[in-house]
Amino acid sequence: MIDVLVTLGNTMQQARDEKQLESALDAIIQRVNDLKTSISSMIYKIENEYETLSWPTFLDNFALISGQLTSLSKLLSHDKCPTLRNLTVLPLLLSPERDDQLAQLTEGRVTTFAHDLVPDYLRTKLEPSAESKMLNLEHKAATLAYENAQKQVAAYQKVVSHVWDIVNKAREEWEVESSARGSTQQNSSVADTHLLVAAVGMGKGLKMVNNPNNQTNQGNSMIVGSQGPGRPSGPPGQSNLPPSTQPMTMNKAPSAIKTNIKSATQIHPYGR
Amino acid sequence: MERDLDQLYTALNAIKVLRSNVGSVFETVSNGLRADHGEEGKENKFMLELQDVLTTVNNNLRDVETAAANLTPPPGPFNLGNTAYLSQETTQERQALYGQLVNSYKWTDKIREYSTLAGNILATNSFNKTYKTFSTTKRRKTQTSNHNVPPEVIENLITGIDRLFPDVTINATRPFVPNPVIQASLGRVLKAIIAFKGLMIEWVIVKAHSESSDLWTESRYKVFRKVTENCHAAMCHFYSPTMPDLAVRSFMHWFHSYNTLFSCSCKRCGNHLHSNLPPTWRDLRTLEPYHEECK
Amino acid sequence: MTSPGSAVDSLSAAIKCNIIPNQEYLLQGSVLDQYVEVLLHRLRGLCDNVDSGPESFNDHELCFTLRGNTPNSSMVLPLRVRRALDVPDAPWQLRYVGQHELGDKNRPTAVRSSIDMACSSTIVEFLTELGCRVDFEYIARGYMFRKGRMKITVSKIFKMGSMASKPNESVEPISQSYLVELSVLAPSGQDAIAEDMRIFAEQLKPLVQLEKIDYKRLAHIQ
Amino acid sequence: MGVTVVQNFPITENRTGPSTIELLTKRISALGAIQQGHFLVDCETYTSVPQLGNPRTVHILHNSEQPATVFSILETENKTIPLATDGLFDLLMIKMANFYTSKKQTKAESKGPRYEIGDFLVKLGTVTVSQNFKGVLVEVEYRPCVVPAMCWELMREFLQGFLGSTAQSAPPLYLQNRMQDIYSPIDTIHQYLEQFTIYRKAPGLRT
Repeated sequence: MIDVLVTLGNTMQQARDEKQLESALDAIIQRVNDLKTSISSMIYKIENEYETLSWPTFLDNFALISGQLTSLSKLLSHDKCPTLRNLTVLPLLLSPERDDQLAQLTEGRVTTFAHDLVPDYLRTKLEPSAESKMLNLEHKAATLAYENAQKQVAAYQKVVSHVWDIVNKAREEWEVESSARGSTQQNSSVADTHLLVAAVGMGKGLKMVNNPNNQTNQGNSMIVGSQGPGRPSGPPGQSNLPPSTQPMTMNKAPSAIKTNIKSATQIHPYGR
Repeated sequence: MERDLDQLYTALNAIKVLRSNVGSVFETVSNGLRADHGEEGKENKFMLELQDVLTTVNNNLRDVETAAANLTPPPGPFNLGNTAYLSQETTQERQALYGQLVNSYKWTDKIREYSTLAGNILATNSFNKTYKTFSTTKRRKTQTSNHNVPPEVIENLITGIDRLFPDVTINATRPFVPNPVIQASLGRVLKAIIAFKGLMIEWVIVKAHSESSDLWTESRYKVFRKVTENCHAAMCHFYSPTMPDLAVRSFMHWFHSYNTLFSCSCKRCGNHLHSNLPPTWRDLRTLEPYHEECK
Repeated sequence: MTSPGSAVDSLSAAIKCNIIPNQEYLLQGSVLDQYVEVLLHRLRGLCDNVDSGPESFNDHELCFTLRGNTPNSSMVLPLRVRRALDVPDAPWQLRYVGQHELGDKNRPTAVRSSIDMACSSTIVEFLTELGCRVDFEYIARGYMFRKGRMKITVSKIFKMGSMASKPNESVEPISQSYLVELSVLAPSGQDAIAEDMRIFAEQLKPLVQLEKIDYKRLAHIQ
Repeated sequence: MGVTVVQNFPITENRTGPSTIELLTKRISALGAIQQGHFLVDCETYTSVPQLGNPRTVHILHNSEQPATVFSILETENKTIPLATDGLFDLLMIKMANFYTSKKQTKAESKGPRYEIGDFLVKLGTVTVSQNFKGVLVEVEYRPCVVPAMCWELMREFLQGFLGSTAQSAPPLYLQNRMQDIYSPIDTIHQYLEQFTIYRKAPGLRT
């Protein structure tokens, strides 16, 4: 981190500017420190509490870090923040000796401020090898024929637009699906629920009298049972059937059950 | 033939001599210079000795070669039977066959001897385990093995029994392929779980219908425990090594007589109960019911 | 060994200890036929009997009422008999189901008193001679799931067809939906289970809307 | 569950209930029986209220041999229907109080010691009807056998050896029509109900 041993190269700035820079740097350092502590605490958690760590807490931590990152980048792009790009970091003294203060500041990561480390830490430009590669490429691009370049660009554009189409289509599908999932009424219907519950609970639509197909009534004794439990006002006369006819209609009752009883008694509960 | 053998012996002898002399060559070489070679020219003396021995070996080798040349090669390959496979396992230790072969040979030899003796004794006493007599003068039937038979034979036997008695229903299960375990239900009286070993009845257990059909736990009712005991006795009684299917059939016939277990009274005392048990014994020949104490 | 107490004594002791499961906590809903596979799939993931798969059933339910000859509304006793058509040897089930209680809004489930018992197959003749009349009957086919003490049934309700003698044939479904029920049978006062049921029902949304349904209001709708 | 016979043991003039039980206990112990706990069979009878039409009677019986089961026998004019259910049926009967009412004074029960002797199970029951001593019931079960016709002779022999001349020579009335059927617990319940009905009708001790 570019937090220590910073010498400001531009002495031409006014005192006000300097003060502003000071406060901006303080703020940045604080944000960076926050970020550092939350990253280290997350690493600690992953290393030590991986058995008990739950996915939600892990995600919480992650959200914290990303929030800190956002706030850091906001801070950097803020108007009040001086353009750090215009400032230069200049190492004044290099020494191969161990620097305890530096070690303490960097939590033991950097112990010496020597010539072999400084270029890595204070680098603002690309590595020379990368730079030369860049140069090569730029050179190549410059020498390319115009038509060739045009052709390649066109091909590239084609590919990109194709991918774009695919992604768009996928998004559309996904949105349709999620909107479909959002509407509950498609999976169940309240009317059906009520119909089923009323049928099972109170026999609505199941009672034989209600059956439009009148042939079904023969062989059923349910004429008597037509009154639902919730409808006491049903015709009382029906249940006053003379005793002689009652068993008859009853015997006719669901003959299926009768036969079932017989077959069931043949199966002896203690049989082989 | 005689000549062949003689030549074989000569050749073998020649090999033996060759081997022993080769052995002495190695002995000489390994001993190296000895004290009896003296001080002077000991190397020369040793060389001479070695030469001597080597010459002997050479001579012997020649002998072997002539002897081998004299041998007539066998006309075809030897039929060694299963022992041919012995060559495929070369280490003696891992085979450990020789001892076993000798033992089993002795064993079969002894069995032969004892069984002839036993056969003689039993023949004089005329005690037969089955009521059939087999005249020894008749040409013997081909021996049927009774513990290693094809499953179809057992299957046929079981279905045969099933058809024989209308009130015995048989369910067969085969936990181990050739050896079925059958559950024979005798009317509404009892059920028997019978384990077969080939055509032999290996184990019988009698239980109430309501009890579990496993082969090992005995019935919780005294009467069925007693019947189980008697079934074991009958199983041994009917056992006949020469006619295994007849043994099973006669056992089932006897077993079938238990369908009157609760309803018949004892033939001797005329009572149903004796020490709170019905007549649990059935005579092996007449199938008449008796109490354990009355038979 | 002490002499056995009378059965009535032990029953009253059991009532006193409140160990008899006589309350049914109930939530009901439905799912359209074309989505039932999705629901079954989800239930398989949520419920206990994952490895054995859902248990299917094919039951015939007869609803009886016992009432006096005089038109007296208070003297009505509803009784239900259920038998498995696919397992003829299974015992039949006799059940008394009491009034539906919705309770206030804070109560997550409907509660009704319920006495549930196995019985022998003579039950239909017994009830008929006892003076009960068959009110209605139907066939429920579907699947049963378990999750702890909770029971989830997804069933298709069929009306008995014209041939009452052959309950397996000529039946017609009464709607294009499956009935979904979530229930627990527990001793009275164990309201904590209702909360568990609410959470479970929450997990089935929006596929199925499980809720307590007001029977009184239903009687007027049509 | 084996074939069971329930029969009354008459009490002679000079004996009381407990002394009769004692006599039987002595006899059965002499035969080698071992006591295995106690037993209880009780019976309560409910009758239908007039609003329900033709009169019906429901007998609810419990047997300690099948402690989780409630047996009910419904009697109408021309039919008798047995039913076996879980113990919760008692709760249902409470719900039915509007339709079926119990006559408290008819609550009958038979309780006493239970003996095992060989494969036989012997129960010596003291019968009370609404707390009044009514007589002695002897129940004998032969457990290995499930068909009454097969073992009736055998059981009669046992009963004679144990009860002497008072043993009945014919099977109980209820069993006579079912000699070839497979015996089940409800059959025992029927026999008890038969006996209890006689006890209830008898004014004093049954001899």
